Amino acid sequence: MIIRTGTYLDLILLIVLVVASWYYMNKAIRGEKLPMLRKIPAIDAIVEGVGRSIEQDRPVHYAMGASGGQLYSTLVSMTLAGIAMLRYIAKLCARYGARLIVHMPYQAESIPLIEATAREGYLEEGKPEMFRLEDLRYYGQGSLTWTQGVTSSFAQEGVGLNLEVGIFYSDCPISLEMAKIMGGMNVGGTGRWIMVYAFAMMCDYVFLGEEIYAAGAIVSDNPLMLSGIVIEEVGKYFVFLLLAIGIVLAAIGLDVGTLLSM
Amino acid sequence: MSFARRELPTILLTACGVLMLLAFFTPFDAFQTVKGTLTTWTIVISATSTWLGFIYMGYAQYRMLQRNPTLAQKIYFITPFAFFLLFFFVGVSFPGDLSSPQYNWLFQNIYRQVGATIYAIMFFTLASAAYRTFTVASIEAIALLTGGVIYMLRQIPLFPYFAPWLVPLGEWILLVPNVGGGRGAVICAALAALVVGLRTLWGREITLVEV
Amino acid sequence: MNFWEILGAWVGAFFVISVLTMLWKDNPYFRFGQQAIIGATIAHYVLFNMKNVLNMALIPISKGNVILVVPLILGLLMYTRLSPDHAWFSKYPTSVLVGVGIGVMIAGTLRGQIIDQVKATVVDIFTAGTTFDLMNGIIIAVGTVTAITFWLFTREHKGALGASAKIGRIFLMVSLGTNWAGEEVWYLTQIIGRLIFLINVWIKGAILGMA
Amino acid sequence: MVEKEPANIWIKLGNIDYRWLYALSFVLMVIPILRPIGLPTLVSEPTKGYYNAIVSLPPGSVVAVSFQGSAALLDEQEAQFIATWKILFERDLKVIFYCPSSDGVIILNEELEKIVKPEKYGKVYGVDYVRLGYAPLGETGEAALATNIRSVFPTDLYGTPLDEIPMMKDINDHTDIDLLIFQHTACTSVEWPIRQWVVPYGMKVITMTLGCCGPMAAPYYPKQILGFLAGSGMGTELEVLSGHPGPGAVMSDAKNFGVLGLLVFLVFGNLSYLGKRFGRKE
Repeated sequence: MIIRTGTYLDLILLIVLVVASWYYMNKAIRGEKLPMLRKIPAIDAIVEGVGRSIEQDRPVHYAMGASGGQLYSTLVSMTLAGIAMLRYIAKLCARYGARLIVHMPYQAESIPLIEATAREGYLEEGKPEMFRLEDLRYYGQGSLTWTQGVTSSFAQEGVGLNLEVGIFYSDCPISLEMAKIMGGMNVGGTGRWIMVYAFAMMCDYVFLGEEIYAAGAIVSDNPLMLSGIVIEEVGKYFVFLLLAIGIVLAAIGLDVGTLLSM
Repeated sequence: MSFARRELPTILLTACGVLMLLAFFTPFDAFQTVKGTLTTWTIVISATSTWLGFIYMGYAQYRMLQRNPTLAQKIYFITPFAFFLLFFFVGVSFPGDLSSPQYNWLFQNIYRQVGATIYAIMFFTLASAAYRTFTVASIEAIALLTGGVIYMLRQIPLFPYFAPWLVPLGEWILLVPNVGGGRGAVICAALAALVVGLRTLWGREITLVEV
Repeated sequence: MNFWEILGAWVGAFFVISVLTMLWKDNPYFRFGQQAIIGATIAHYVLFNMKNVLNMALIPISKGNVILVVPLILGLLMYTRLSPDHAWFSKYPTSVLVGVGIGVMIAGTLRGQIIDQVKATVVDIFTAGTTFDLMNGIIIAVGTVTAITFWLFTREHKGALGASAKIGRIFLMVSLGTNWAGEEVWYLTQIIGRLIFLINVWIKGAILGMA
Repeated sequence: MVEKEPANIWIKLGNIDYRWLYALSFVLMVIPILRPIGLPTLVSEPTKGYYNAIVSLPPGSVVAVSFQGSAALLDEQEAQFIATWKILFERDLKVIFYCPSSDGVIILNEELEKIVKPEKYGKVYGVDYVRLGYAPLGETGEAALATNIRSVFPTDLYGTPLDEIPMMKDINDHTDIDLLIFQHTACTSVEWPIRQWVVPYGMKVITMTLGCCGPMAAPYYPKQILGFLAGSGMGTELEVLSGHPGPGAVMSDAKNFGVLGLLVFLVFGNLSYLGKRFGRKE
């Protein structure tokens, strides 16, 4: 056999997504209209937060998580979502003239990508001279040193908007709560469901779970990225279909557990 | 030039991704070998790049000192380098390197001890967040409050002693509504991650292409 | 307690208390501890990775496994980021890492986070032994489906979809509350563990010599 | 003053400085550490099952302990460990310890040499208990162990071949073992002994794990596993049940107290919300 047993269903799901990607991305390239997207309030809140930071003369803080630079793990997509948001916030800060402090994750291999993205954001707005390398902060390995560093930075340099999007473990509750206590405005989210509660409880505006990916696409304002949300939707309907088929087959007495393990 | 700057890295990325997928979907040994090699490579690449963090940390600290050259700032500036050197030299100069008792002493008493304290701080931050948000303000907030308080009380020894029903109720909340909601969340996040992954393999993820 | 144990308790206590003062407010003692920990953790990170480079690249290369020069060079290319003119070279190692990462991610996500979740939802309903189990299975399925509808972006949440998304939101909130409670009690154990260290090991043992 | 502006109380109640909450929790936690109180604990069914599985063993039975301790997570489990070792040593049982994690060897060493001290119970190394040391087992390793201990551990921790250890002469696979105590710190690992020991051989298994993993173990009780301990709370229960007070008692007291400050503030927060809301309506 060419296909390993036990991966048939995986392959079918993958093919569904590939076909959907191909169809909708071509549609986007041709400039055809995509279905309308539901508003995510947290996106507007980012602009508001940047404005607030300028009014109060405080910096904007951006973080992808103490361990948010995972480029070669199963969480790589979340890193990319964080990078997409970094580009957006860098652009906003360049446009309105706010100071941006980026708290980098401990994975040193992600630093070139982070620096390039932040620089690119400033460049796109035509203000590359505003980019300050010393505002990329690095704290070493472990969520403790990272949260300590972030808190210390909040206390000394002030915190206007604190935007946190990416991979978060036990590092987010402290940094979010400290920003809140020091009078900052929190916006953020993570795709790791187990930590979403911290964002839901501590943020003024939250990206619930998957919304970080959708938000990354919406702020990019690029039709190709936006088409991704529609492609996901196809995946969700496929999941509904799979559930329905599974229930029907189980109801007529087939061993669905084995069937779905194919 | 543009090809080497833009297209070639994308081609490299796609090739690596497709090879990994072939190793997953097909039973051929050749792909398994390639997968093993690539996995080793990623570890070597990331391990080689570790000094970057040190460089960026040093630069940020140096600029902070430049802007604010007080005595206190000078002490703050020297401290990380002093501790870096302490750990580094203890780590390389005793027999057994990182497993030497000397390094282990440093590791246990500074790194681990302090690492555990993070969780301690977390207790307090989660408590103050609950004070702020666990109100009966809306049906969603009530759901949050109920799930949180019941499952918390179930885990504190004293409360089940006086109210034994907390145990099955707490467990039910954890295993039924929590699993239901959490499962939907996991599926959606996974689909979104897959779409981002496919787009990147396709060379269409603008976040990476344009940089 | 011998000398090193007593010193260890003092050093540990020094840093634990330094971290805990963060809850009160920013202060020089906290900042000193924070700067020291940065140096220590970077050193630890660098040391471990240098050991990896040595064991996984340099030693095999010296034994004739020359192909490992490639990832080593790719890793070194990361440092071109420091020179603005050559920064684009760092796209190559990044591409390899992301490519492999996406391969790993797709392979791991399809089964574990999507198909297995669907399977568990169906199987729970049909293997239920009692009416209670059956009811729980159905509640989980409802939670899963409604939670997914909450994340449908291309339709306005009105009518049936609106109601479903609303129910999904309640499931999600219960799940968030439960996650909070699980973590809160776990952190409570940790803070008590630190306090036991400070009181029993540091104060009673190292200061009062009672241990 | 206060009577004139009732709304102010509600607002104040909702805006107390968090540091009061922190300070209150601190004080409440420190009290029981300085002076343990011994608040009552309900002994749950899985803990009883766990305890009974050990005490119901006939004299001379062989118990294998898979000990995957993790130093960073010790606070959560130490009470379970120490109580279990004491129960094992005070009975006429033969105990085999092996560690699928390197931390496990160090923790076990500390606990056996400094706290429990088997010789106090008249137990002799090599006759009444054996330590096999560390091997990165994983699920396949646990399976291999069930069929042939010597294939995984040819020698004990100190390098003595198993055949030269009196107790191990007749012990080599699952048929010679009467009970497996499986300790794990990854929640899904609970399935390993079930797949490798219970399903194929119908072995008796009990498990020890973290509090957060308890719900994952619960579905297997009491059919596949006879009992389980999850978290320091159930460690305390075992201490109570077996009459060996230990670190769990202090931990439980401090937990009971530590959470009170938070509960008080939750009530404040809600009173403030309700007060503000109904204050506005009037």
